[in-house]
Amino acid sequence: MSVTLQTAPFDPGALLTRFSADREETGAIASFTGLARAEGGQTTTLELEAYEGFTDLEITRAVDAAIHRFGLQDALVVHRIGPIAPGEAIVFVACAAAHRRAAFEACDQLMDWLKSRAPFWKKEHGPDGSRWIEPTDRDRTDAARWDTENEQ
Amino acid sequence: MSVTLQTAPFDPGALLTRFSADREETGAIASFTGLARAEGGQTTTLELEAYEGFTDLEITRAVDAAIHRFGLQDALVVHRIGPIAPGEAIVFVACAAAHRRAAFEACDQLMDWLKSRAPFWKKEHGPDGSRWIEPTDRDRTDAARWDTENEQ
Amino acid sequence: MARVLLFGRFADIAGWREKTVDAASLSALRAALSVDPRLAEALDGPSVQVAVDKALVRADVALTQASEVAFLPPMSGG
Amino acid sequence: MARVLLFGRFADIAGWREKTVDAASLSALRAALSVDPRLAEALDGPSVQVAVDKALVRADVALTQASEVAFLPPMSGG
Repeated sequence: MSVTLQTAPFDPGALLTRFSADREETGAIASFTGLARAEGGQTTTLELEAYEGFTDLEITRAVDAAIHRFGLQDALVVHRIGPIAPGEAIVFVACAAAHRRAAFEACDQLMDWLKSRAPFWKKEHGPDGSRWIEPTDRDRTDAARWDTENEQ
Repeated sequence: MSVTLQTAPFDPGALLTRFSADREETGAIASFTGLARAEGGQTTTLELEAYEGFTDLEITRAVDAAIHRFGLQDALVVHRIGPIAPGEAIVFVACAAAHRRAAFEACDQLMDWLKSRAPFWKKEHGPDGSRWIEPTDRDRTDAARWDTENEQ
Repeated sequence: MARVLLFGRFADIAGWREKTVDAASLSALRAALSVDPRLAEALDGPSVQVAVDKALVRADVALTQASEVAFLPPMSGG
Repeated sequence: MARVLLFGRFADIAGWREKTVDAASLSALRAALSVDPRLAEALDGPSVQVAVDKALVRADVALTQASEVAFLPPMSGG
């Protein structure tokens, strides 16, 4: 299991190559790559702020919980912080399991959590100025799909 | 959109690198990599047979349908045929969309279709001999989740 | 005369994967193939599909010399 | 004396991201920060979370010289 916050751009394919190597009993790897959209020129830069030592720990807890909940063999999260240009990867999540249902559901649940509850603060810079972004209602209802009575 | 059947091994990461390049308005890429499992030594080789000119056309139709159903920007399927060793990739599916829900659902649906309804014939070779594989009940019920009254 | 293709376990049962058979229709072709009773029984099984010129057919169809007939056992999925 | 960290729009409002403030408790720290009324109002807003030494706190807590207090606006997600 690995969680990384980094300011440098990354290639999601290179991460998937390493994550999928030497797996004799993994039947399924689901991955998700989130890219910064240009929004037709409305977003020139996305800027992500994290609280180092806190944000990474919260993500690690969420990944640990997903590993246990879905019975994953392994999981990887890489998340950019700092300024991000359109077309660049913001986040990469990969989940390895024996069978595909667990891998898909874990990846989907982790992304919903990351998009709505992970401690990041996100600013969009565009030709009309800058604004802080909050999760959309859709992000919140997507994340709530995974809530159970046993969890907060 | 691209559908490929090939006997040569492939690196899913290299496919994801190419698929995710130069996308200024794609917010989300969901991918799935299916790997051959060793099953603790019970499977030494997986052998996949396709009907060329038929299997690839059926997959192309399924991908086209997913593009329209989920509003994808792009999709890619690469599928191995012939003998496959444990740990090697059997299938790679990637779906690009503006938002993550569409990308995840399309990738999930395409995999369910590929695992239960795509025209492949699959033989497992192991120390105890060879046997032909058919979709599991779980594969069939997973695929049926996506059936609608408007489709067959 | 049609080119006949067998897939999956049908090829194992018959001992061949491809053969040219003299038959003017799909039903005549099935009759010709029934010289091998194990193959004939397998081809009559449930969930077996038949493609003529790469399109699935459910009824009897006429065959020409250029026809390609494929017998497809229940699909394994990928 | 606690090290205070502001994140997201709180840093924009205050004009600083990090500052050392003399306060023996979280409530005393909030009182000290209220010299900037716009910041004080923002820190009192809904969904604001406070972490002391990287753990979220909901009640008042004592602070030491080594304490790190972070004010976290509603999270954006990644």
